[in-house]
Amino acid sequence: MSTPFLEVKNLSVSFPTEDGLVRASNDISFDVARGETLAVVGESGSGKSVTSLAVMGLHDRRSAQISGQAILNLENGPIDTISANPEVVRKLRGRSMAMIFQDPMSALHPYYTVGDQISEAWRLYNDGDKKAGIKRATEMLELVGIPEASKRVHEYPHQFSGGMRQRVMIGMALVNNPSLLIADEPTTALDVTVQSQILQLLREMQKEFNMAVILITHDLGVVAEVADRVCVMYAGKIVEQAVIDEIYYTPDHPYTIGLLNSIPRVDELDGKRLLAIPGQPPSLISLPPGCSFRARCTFSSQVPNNLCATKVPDLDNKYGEHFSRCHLTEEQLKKARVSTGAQS
Amino acid sequence: MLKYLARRLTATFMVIVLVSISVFMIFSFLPMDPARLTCGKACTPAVVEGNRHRLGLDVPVQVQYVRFVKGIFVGRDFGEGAAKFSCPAPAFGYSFNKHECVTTLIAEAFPVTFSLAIGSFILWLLVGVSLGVLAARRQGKWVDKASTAFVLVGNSLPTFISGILILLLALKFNLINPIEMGRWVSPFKDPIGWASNFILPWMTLALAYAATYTRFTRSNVIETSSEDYIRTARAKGLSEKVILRKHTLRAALAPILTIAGLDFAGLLGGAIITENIFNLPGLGRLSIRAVLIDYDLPVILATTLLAAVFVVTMNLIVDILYAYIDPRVRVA
Amino acid sequence: MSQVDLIEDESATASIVQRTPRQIAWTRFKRNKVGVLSAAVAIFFILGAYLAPLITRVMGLSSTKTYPKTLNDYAMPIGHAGGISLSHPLGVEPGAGRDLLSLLLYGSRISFTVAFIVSVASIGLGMLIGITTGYFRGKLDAIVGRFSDFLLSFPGTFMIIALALPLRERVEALGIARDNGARIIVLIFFFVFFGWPGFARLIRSQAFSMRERDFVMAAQALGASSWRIITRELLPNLWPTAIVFLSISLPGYLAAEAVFSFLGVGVQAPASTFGLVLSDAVTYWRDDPAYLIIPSMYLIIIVLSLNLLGDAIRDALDPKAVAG
Amino acid sequence: MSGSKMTTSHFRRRLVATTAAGAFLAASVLVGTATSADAATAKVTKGGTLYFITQQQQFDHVDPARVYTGRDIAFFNSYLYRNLVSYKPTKGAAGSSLVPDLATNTGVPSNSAKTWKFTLRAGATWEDGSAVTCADAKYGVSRAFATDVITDGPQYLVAALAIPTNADGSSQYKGPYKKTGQALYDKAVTCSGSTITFKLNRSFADFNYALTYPAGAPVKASKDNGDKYDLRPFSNGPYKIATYKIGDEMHLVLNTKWSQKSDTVRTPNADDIVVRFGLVENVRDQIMLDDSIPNTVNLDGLQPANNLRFFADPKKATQRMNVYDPYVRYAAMNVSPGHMTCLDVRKAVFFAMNMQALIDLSGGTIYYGVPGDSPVKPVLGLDYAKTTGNIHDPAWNINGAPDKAKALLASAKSACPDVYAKATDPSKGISWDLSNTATNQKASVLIKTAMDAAGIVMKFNFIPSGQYYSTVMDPTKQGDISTAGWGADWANASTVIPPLFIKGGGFDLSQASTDPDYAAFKALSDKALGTTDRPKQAAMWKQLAQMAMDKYWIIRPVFGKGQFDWGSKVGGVYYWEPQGTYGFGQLFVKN
Repeated sequence: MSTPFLEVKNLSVSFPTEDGLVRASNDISFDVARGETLAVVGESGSGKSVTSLAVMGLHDRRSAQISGQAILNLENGPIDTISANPEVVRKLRGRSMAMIFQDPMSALHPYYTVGDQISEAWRLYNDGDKKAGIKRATEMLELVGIPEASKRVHEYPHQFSGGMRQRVMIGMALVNNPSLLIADEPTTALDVTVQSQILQLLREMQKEFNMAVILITHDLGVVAEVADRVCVMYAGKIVEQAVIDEIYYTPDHPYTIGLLNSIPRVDELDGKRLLAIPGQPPSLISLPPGCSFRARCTFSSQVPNNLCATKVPDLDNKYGEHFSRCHLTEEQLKKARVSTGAQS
Repeated sequence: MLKYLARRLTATFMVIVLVSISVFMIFSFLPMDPARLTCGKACTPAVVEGNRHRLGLDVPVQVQYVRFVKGIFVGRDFGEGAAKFSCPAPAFGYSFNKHECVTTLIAEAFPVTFSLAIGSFILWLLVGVSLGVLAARRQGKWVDKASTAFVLVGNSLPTFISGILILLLALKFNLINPIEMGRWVSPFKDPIGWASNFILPWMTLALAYAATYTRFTRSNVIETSSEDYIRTARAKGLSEKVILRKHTLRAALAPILTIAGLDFAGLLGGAIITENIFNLPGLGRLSIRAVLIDYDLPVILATTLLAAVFVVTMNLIVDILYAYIDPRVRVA
Repeated sequence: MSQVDLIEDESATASIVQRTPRQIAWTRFKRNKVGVLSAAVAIFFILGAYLAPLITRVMGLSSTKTYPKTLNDYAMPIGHAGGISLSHPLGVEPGAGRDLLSLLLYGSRISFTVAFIVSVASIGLGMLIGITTGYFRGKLDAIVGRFSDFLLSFPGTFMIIALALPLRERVEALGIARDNGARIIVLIFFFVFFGWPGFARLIRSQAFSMRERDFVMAAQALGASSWRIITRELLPNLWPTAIVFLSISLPGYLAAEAVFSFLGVGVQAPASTFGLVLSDAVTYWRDDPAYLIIPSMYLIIIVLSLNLLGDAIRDALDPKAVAG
Repeated sequence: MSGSKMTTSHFRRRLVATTAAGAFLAASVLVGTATSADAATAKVTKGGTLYFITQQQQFDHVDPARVYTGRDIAFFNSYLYRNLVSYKPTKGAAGSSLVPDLATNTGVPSNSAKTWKFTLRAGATWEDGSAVTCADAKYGVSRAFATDVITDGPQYLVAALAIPTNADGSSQYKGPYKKTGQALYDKAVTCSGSTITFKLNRSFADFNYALTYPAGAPVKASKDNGDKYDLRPFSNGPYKIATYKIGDEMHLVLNTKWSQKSDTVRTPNADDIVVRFGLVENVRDQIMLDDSIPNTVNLDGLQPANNLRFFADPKKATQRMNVYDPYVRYAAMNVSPGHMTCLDVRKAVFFAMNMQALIDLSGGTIYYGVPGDSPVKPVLGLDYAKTTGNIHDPAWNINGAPDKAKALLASAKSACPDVYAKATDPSKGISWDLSNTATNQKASVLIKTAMDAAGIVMKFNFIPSGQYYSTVMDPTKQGDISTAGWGADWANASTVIPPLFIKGGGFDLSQASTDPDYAAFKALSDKALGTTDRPKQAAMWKQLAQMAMDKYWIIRPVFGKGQFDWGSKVGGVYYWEPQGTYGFGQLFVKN
């Protein structure tokens, strides 16, 4: 694999609140290369978005405590977006790294035409008048597959459908050929049919621009379509990280196993029950000692010495590039996969 | 858009007609007898009757209303014989207390009230909005705390206290020319005289209103700042300055427009307390004196109606402006 | 309050406290030092107002008695700062020589009573009309909507001034009340008459959107009656709005009552309210400034504490709203 | 600033001291007065601008036929319009004597004073240079008959001229605008050369006093524009109106067509006279206290607290005067059925009253006035006599006599149970009308305190000050007791007793006509009006005053005082007794 474009090292984000320190993401490390798609998966509240926003430098530094590194390997040298001057980071946004968000309904400014909004992003880094900006915006709209782009460029967000709006968002994010695109649940708010169109578009765009893509989602089904590698997050920590096939075929963490079991599969509708993971994720303010998934884990009793309750498991690579954070032995995990039907 | 405008205009017109009828009815059926109240010192039944005729109150109320409306369009004659005279259209009646057509009285009072309203409006918007934005940007810092204190004081101080305190302080430190205080000076002839005449009342009103606007702006800016599209703007790489100016403020200030429009309209109808404290010959003083001192019915009717017209018209203007600012409203 | 910039991690906070909204509100409120302090101050003054007879009796004072010995030959208070003494802690009123503390205690009682009744009544009316029109919509909504537009376009302050006297005469002629009783009734009537549309509008829009929410839809699907939906589903969700509105309108009406008696259309002597005392005090500002300053401060402290309390309540009930 | 603060004149009409009684009264009445000696000693300087300041928004009226308050009469008579006769512009009792003005004499009565002749002097001109003619004088008087245009003015001329009346008492002549009954008027008032003759319907020995009112001043018919004439009357005096804007200012400039030769009454000193209206009370007082505009005359008087301060300042000694004004302030008992029909209750209210506190409230006996014993003020020397009873009753106490009041109430309980019940039932009570001013608000407190001590339940009806008199003069709206004030129109109690107590007299707030003893009172009053023998008439007025006091139709009269103040550069100030105000004509601006 080529040099990663983004290297995230020991990234932690926490928020001081009235009730205590919320450790939203904790000691996160991953990397992603150009042309590669990394999926970050987890329930809401697991710290996916917090992590990506930290990479983008979008947290309000007055309310968020951030430590660790997020290094962008740019042509003229690496920059750590966590420690760099906010003004330097700002100038990377939109150009070197871009982001699209979950709800295209609210992510576009309701008072400006889509053309204005795309043109604004382009003109930030390119010399050109308004007219040139609109021309560029029209090209982008055509590129992301919006019909009658030259007419619609003058329309307002509320005049677009959800899927079309997400296309606009993608067009806007890509207008300056960014090297990294973070897509934060880009399809969650959309119809299923539109979802796959958007994912298709993302894939095309990735090829076209040779981007590194981080796809944040809670939907493992989406992951299967586009991702090269997967990071599974739980309660602010990465619990498992591996290439896509290994995640699907040999999940190494009970939480991943649980997630996989909760995906409805078209090929297995023959009366097999969907298995939800019981219980709630723990409070991020007072994480219990030991494994944070313990309370919901059906296998924790198999670990001797009550280890799950006392020691936080390390993120070990059990084999190759497959990391997971669990006290269970490989043998026990194999059984677990079989018992829950995750192993097929 | 045109259809919407036409519909709104009709509704506005209907409200004005309704208000005029109800104001007319309310004052006609009051147990007050203007003929007697303005009858004077040698008041005999014959004089009261003559007075009633003079005031045009000796005919049924619907006839009075028709005369009133007709006067607005074609003007109106008063008096008889050699003492006859007329008020040209639009005539809202004649004040026998001030010996002047009501339209003239209003035309003289309006610039005063308008000056008062526009000046304090600009002052409170400037102070309120900038303080609100500043407080929102510097949450928890001293600017925020100072503005909070300002808001609290402004909100808790009724204008009749703050106005008097401002006046008394100005008197104490000889900041005003007492004999010229409150006199109307045209801003086109003597802008400095005009402004110096209005500065204290502007401050009084601005203190009361700016507080509300600071509070409102602050919470709107904070709320808007957490909108997704602001995050989008930030993700685009826009600088904070541009985000604030172009993205946050436009969305945060749009709702303020509605309140500002109504507050402004309310003031145009006459800032009764402020005008009286500072002796400004505006609509507020005209109307309150017409009610409490002279019981000058034509003036009462006209000023009440005018105040209502300001409110409904400003409502219309605000709605149109809002549609201009927020494209989502336009399709409706 | 601090800014919890959790973006989409609401669940994180939600999972921290598993308490009822009321408990959450209470906890939040208790944590707000300014709120607690202002509540204490407000309660102090409210108690003062309603225990006025007791307090004055204990102090050996009366609000209706004059103390001629405290005044000189020109009816100005003898002594410093408006005649402040052990027996008259806030001094005496020039001219008539009544005890200022008693006047303010009894005066604030009238002000509080008017403000309470008006706030509760206009909120009650606004709630009733707002929910009904917001929930049932249709023709009723259109009619009530136009009517409140019409009311809102009326110059209310001016109408109150113009109509207070004749209406009072009506009230007296009907034998409902006399003198200040009638004046208070008229004032309350007007405040409520011009006050409800604003609140009804707010409630209407909330009821309107709530109508489309899942829990109401669910109730409708289960065949619940409109009455049941309104009382069991809508009302409990609207009461925080009502409480917040109450806390905002209370100091507003308190000040409004003062303004109208200042203008001479509210309560009149021999009773005494803030407006009356202050309008009188203005003429003595040079010779007896304490008589202007003390009642002003008294009123401002009350309004201030109620405003602060209102903010605290709003913060406690609606953490998303950011107080100014 | 507020309704409660805006006051208009609480009193009507004027008071005149007779020449005969003047000497005695001037000494006894003007106690504590610091009258300016400027008029006599300071050298009069010409030129400059004289300012007048007032919180009023406008003069009640400017039209000569409609002006009816002493101050405004004095003001306009000094500057703008001339009457046939005038009061002598001088201080002291001499000021109450009549002098010829436009006429060459003070009138020649004949036919038992039923015909009066005045001859106009030559040389008097209007501001356009045209001569003031007899026709102008005749036209001026005729305007008072146009009651649908000319309101508020005195009705003496309308009532006195020999013109038939309709059944409702209104004149058959409707004034010069409608010209209805013009022939009747032309018969009653005739011009022959420069001599004007008035034919009256009764003997009117002091008719020439009635002509000191501007209502008798000439008006040039071609300049009369009805209601609008109230904004800019055509001048024949030393000044003319340059501008008059209600709520702002009136600016008078010298009338170049006026010649000193034709006028023995007026001496224009200042070049410009500016009246500034609508000053906030605090601002107005500040101007006077700081002397910030030294060439200013205060038309209003100061607020009580500031008044005390101003009068205590030795530096202001030559800028103030404190005098008995023309008015008697009193409380009228409404004796009509359903109201205060019970004499004992009326007396109880009187004896319960704490007059000392009420007087102190308004400035004490030095600045407000002293307890009086008659509706007629002592300045009307001929017609005033000390009465018996009321404040001379041994049981009376200036601080209130609650025990006496209780005793009276006790006797009322059996004599008139219904009024007693009303006076003592907390749910009913006696209603007292007051104009809504800050001072009255406090007065009500003092009254209530005193009444509580006597067991009388008193309620107060505050009426917006501008509507006070028109409200209480409406019998359907009048309460049980109404506060009022009255001053004689000229030195004859004929301008006090009948207006106050005779039905249709114009100011009969006591509704005395409903009293069982009214017939006797009316008979005597009518007899007095018809008596031309002045001492005999005076005796009757004294008797009538005693009757009114014995019946307690009015209670607690106060012989009022007034304070006047002006800036350090104003000279020539004196108190013009008959008008109860400044002698405006002699004011000047010091260098």
